[in-house]
Amino acid sequence: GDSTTTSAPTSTAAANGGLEKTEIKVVGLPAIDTAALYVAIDQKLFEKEGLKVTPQIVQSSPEAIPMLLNGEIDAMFGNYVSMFQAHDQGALKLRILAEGSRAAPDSLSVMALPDSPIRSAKDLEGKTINVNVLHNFQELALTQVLKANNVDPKKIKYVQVTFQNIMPAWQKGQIDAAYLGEPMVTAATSQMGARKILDPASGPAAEFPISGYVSTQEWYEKNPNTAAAFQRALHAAAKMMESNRELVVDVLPNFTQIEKATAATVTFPYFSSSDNPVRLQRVADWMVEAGWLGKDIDVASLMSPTTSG
Amino acid sequence: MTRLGGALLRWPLLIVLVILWEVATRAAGSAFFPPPSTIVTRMHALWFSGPPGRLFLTDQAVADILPSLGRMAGGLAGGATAGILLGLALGLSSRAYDYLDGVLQFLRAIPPPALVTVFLVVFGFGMRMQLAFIMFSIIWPVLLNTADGARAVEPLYLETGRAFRLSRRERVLRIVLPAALPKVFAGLRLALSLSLIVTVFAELLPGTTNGIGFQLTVAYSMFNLPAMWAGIVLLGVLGYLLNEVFLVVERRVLGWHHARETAGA
Amino acid sequence: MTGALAFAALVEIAGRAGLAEFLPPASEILQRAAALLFDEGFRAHAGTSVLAWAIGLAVAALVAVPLGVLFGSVPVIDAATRAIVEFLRPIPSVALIPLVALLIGTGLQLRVTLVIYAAVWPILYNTMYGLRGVDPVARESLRSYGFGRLSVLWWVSLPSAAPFIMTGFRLATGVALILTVSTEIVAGRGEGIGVFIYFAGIAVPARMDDILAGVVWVGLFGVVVNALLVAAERRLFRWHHTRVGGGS
Amino acid sequence: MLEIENLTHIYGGGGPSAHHAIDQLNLSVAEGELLCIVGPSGCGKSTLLRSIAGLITPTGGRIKVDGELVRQTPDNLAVVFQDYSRSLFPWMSVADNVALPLRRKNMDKKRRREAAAEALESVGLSGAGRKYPFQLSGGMQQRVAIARALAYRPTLMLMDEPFGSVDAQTREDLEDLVLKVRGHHKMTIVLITHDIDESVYVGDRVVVLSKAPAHVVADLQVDLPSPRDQINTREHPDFVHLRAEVGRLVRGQPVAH
Amino acid sequence: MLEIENLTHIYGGGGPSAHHAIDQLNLSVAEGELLCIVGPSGCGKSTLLRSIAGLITPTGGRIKVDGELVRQTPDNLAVVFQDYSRSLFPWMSVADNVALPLRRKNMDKKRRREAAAEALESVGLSGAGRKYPFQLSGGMQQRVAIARALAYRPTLMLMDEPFGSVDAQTREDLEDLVLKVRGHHKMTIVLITHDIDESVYVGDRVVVLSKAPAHVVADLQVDLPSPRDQINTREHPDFVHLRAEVGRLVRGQPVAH
Ligand SMILES: Nc1ncnc2c1ncn2[C@@H]1O[C@H](COP(=O)(O)OP(=O)(O)OP(=O)(O)O)[C@@H](O)[C@H]1O
Ligand SMILES: Nc1ncnc2c1ncn2[C@@H]1O[C@H](COP(=O)(O)OP(=O)(O)OP(=O)(O)O)[C@@H](O)[C@H]1O
Ligand SMILES: [Mg+2]
Ligand SMILES: [Mg+2]
Repeated sequence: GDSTTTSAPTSTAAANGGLEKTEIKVVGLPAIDTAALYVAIDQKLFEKEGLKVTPQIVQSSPEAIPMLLNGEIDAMFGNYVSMFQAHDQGALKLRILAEGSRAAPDSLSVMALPDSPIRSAKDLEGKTINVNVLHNFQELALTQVLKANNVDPKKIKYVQVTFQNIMPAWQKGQIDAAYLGEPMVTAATSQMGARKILDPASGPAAEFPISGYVSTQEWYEKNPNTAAAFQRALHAAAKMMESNRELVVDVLPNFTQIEKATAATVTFPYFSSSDNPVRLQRVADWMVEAGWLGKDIDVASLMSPTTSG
Repeated sequence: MTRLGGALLRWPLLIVLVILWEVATRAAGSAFFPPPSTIVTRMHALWFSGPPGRLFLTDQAVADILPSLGRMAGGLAGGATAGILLGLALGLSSRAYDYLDGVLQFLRAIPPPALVTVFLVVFGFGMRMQLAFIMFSIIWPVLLNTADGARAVEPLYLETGRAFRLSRRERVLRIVLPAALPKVFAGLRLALSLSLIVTVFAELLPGTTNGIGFQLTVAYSMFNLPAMWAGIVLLGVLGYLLNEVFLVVERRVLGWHHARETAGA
Repeated sequence: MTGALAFAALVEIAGRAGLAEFLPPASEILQRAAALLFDEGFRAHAGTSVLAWAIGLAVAALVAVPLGVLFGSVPVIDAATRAIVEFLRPIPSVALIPLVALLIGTGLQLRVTLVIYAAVWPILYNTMYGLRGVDPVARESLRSYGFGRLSVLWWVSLPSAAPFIMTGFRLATGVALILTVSTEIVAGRGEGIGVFIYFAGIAVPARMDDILAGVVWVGLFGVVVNALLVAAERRLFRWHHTRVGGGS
Repeated sequence: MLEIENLTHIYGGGGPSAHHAIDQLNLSVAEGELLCIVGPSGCGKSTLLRSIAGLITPTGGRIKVDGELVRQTPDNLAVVFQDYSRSLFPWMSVADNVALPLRRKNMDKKRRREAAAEALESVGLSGAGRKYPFQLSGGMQQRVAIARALAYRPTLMLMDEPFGSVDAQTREDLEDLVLKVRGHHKMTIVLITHDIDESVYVGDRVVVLSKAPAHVVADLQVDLPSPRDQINTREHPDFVHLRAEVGRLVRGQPVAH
Repeated sequence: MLEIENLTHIYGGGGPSAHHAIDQLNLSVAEGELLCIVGPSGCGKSTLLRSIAGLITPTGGRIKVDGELVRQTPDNLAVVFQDYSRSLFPWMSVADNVALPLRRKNMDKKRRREAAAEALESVGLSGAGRKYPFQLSGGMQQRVAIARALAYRPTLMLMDEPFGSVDAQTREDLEDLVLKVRGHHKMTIVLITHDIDESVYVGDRVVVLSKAPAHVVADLQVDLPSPRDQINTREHPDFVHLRAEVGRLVRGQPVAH
């Protein structure tokens, strides 16, 4: 889109004058989706913008909201569904600083064990499927895909299963099919011979936006230039990552439990190198459709124009 | 103190605090701290706006509250029984103490959330896992206090029992247990509120689909803060009510203890 | 000791029998636990947890004993506050995490606050019930010498209730430990055994050996603390233990 | 020194299990006097003592000590409880038990310890100070309780069957000890006993109570020569006469239920 | 019935705080005999009783009851403890306290209750069955403990100063009660008392113990006419003689420390 210069001299000048805040704390998640933040640090992209970013990892994004509110941190990485809900409920006035990740084909997967009778999407009706958190993006996307496949989404039973318990629960037959993300998709395929039944990031939910970097409206208004610089660095990182998998593979062990060897084989999500209100609006609209939001959200009004090249 | 006097004392402080809370939360206007009036309205809408024939309980109330109470009751009964039995064994038999104490002290320190996978593998989803989880958590105050009580029985009580050659079973049942009962009740009272807490924890376990704890987490994960607060307040109210019932039972069972204590004074 | 060995053997068999293909046998867990001892990162985690535990526990004891005395000896206060206390008690700390985090931040203070909140109760209630069990004749005999309420409390009620208060404290040490680690598992930042356990859990495949090795250390810590406290009790309350004797 | 007017006490407050223990009891004790109280078992003697000590609030009547209404425990009072073994603190050594009340007396630690040792010696327990109460025999525990009261040097001493658990010889020694201490330190003493000989031997006056609810049946002046002497006094014709009289009076009050 | 050979007991096992309570004590009691034990306070009487009851394991010597070595409590034995108030269970009504040991006796509930009521009546407490021990006076509690032992109908009854807390009249009644029960039910009784008159009045034999460590100083046969009678027996010249003798022997044993 609308580009400004990203050359080093200008940024340095911004650091001297334009930035309201040069040291910021950002919370990420121990998941591949946060990789851009670490690549940006690794590649000194923040530095180029005159920013010093201290990353911090939390277990799940809702936990970081109190931190955002009481000023412990400046920005956080969170999934849109949670963030929109928080915004809708008035828990925070959301400001999206930069898009983060979108579902890539095969980065999410509904899978069945080799000897399971489940063979097609239709077989999922009446079955129990795990999700990490109920009423979140996993359900949202799958609902759309199921509908497109002529499966009644209401006939799926979702149970919330924490990460480490998915495999045991699955193998002990507590869930019929597993809704997995990377790196578990790769692991389940190679180690357990699990079969993919459905890609939740396909059809209507293709390239489904999962999470982004957010802060509060208040913070944004106080620090517009810092926010812009932050966005630029992240977009720049995403750009680099598009063409260079190794960058991601290198940083993963820093904040996830994924080892280098595994990292090399997993499917990454898409990292957004620009912000696009249109695709994000889709998430909000689906949420309204699911009854998860009290009122419509105009996503564009929460976002800034992409300032990166 | 008369019942009436007690009631007169009990409510003013609470009412004042609630009013203060209302004022403070209104002033602060934080979504995380909705005013009590909002919470109560939400509680009413969620649970207590049902038909009169059903004691005003809504379907949601039946879905949330009853399963939780059931789990709690089951876990409490099991945990308390196990706690009393093990506590007696530990307090009375040095052999049992030698064999069990180390293991029990070890288990006592273990945070149940770290063992969810183990519980899952051993018990599977659902009621069995939840009950095991609750029992495992609430057994300790009952166990330790019972053991303490059993160990500290007035020696002359025991000697009297032995002198009259009461069987071991009778000595335990008629002397040790009643003598330890005041302490057992302290443990039970702790276990009671703990069982509510742990029930909520248990309802976060994989595979749960109903209960107050489930409602509470879903509410929070969707940032429905008034609903979350409604859950918190509901727990508080339940805890208070259960405790009142508990005290009635305690006054009956430990009548001799209280009467002796206040005699003459 | 025998019991511990038997227990370990049981876990070993369970693990080996593949009762649980996700549970490693005891020998592996113990090996891993031993290895962790030399792992600097783990030691840092452990240090943070112990710190939160110790602070929380200490504050809880300092708050709970006087409160227990107050509730136990002034029925009016007990009656006036009971509704509030009993209302607060069953509120699970998980539900409080976001609220406390918002109010006071998420660092050590969050864990400490939640530990205090949970560890106060056993000490408080054992103090209350312990005071109630004091022999009235003993209290009267000091009263008859003109000692006031506070002196009677200090010289008779507290010493007499002390062993039971100590049991409450021992309970609290366990509760505090559980709360420290659990809070870390749910919402820990940076360091702590719970954080260690959490991250072991999200590895693919989950590092059950790490989780259980962490658990072993938590459990052992609990055993050691309990043993120390029991030893202290035996010394402090020698009168109690020699008189009532008992199995232990 | 001590005045009791229309004292009434009902246990269990009017309920179905109410027990009328004391009924309209009147009594007064002069300063320095040693009053013995005898009466059937369960008649209300201990209740009377507890009321004087301010440990229970009688349901009727009033008690004055030194002209002041007893609302709480009067100053400078010591009680030897009937249930002596429970009145000792098991967590303290015997010496500490005896020394503890002296904390009220502005004594430093050393003097407290000396006073305790002295009192223990006077009751024949000089070696027992470092033991714990449970390591003593019943009679020894009773003597510790007596020593505690004596060490305190009260102006009013209430003793509830204080010599019931000691042998005859010790009992006589303790009787004489109480008489001696009373003379030295101007104590007023109220002593409950079941031993009629004892009541006449140590008492300046003997009050006989009725069966429950207790009231005063007889109030006998004992005019035996002082100092009393275990052999001569007991052979004194007045002694023989009085003890027979008290015996008759007590026996006239069959036991309470 | 009861044979004690070289009984020795040392408390506190050889440590610095060890206490030598009984030393080489020999004693035997025939079936149906009523043996009284007197001795200075703290000499070791209660220790002796506890050993017979199998409640403590003496450090030396042996005790046989009915020809069998005492390892644990012998069958059909009842004890009235010196510390009666602590030997009653506060959570049980008085009647339940008395009835509890009868569970060993294959009695149904009704008969247990009757036996308890009867025993309570015999000690003058017919109305007190439904009360709790703490609602009774000291002397009443002591009588409950006696009633409990009596209701049990033991073949060997051990009584540790059982009448110390009751008034003179009640004491005499209880003495006679014990004598009567003994006659009816062929009990062997060992009774510790500090009342020398009592020991001679109720005893078939009186054993005088030395000060600690206790051993037998004298073993006196009491040959007074049966049935005993509170007035005539006490006036009997042998009674007067014996009590003087026992008194002298006890006084010859100054108090233990
Ligand atoms: N706490 C109480 N509640 C109810 N009744 C009581 C209580 N304490 C004592 N009594 C009753 O009051 C009466 C008098 O008791 P008290 O202890 O004063 O008797 P006493 O004269 O000291 O008898 P004794 O010589 O046996 O010690 C008794 O009948 C007893 O049952
Ligand atoms: N548990 C104990 N530990 C140490 N010493 C003890 C213990 N019990 C009793 N003694 C000591 O043993 C001696 C004998 O005690 P015992 O109770 O047998 O005396 P007694 O003859 O019954 O005295 P009394 O007539 O005063 O009841 C006493 O000196 C006492 O101090
Ligand atoms: Mg009395
Ligand atoms: Mg004795």
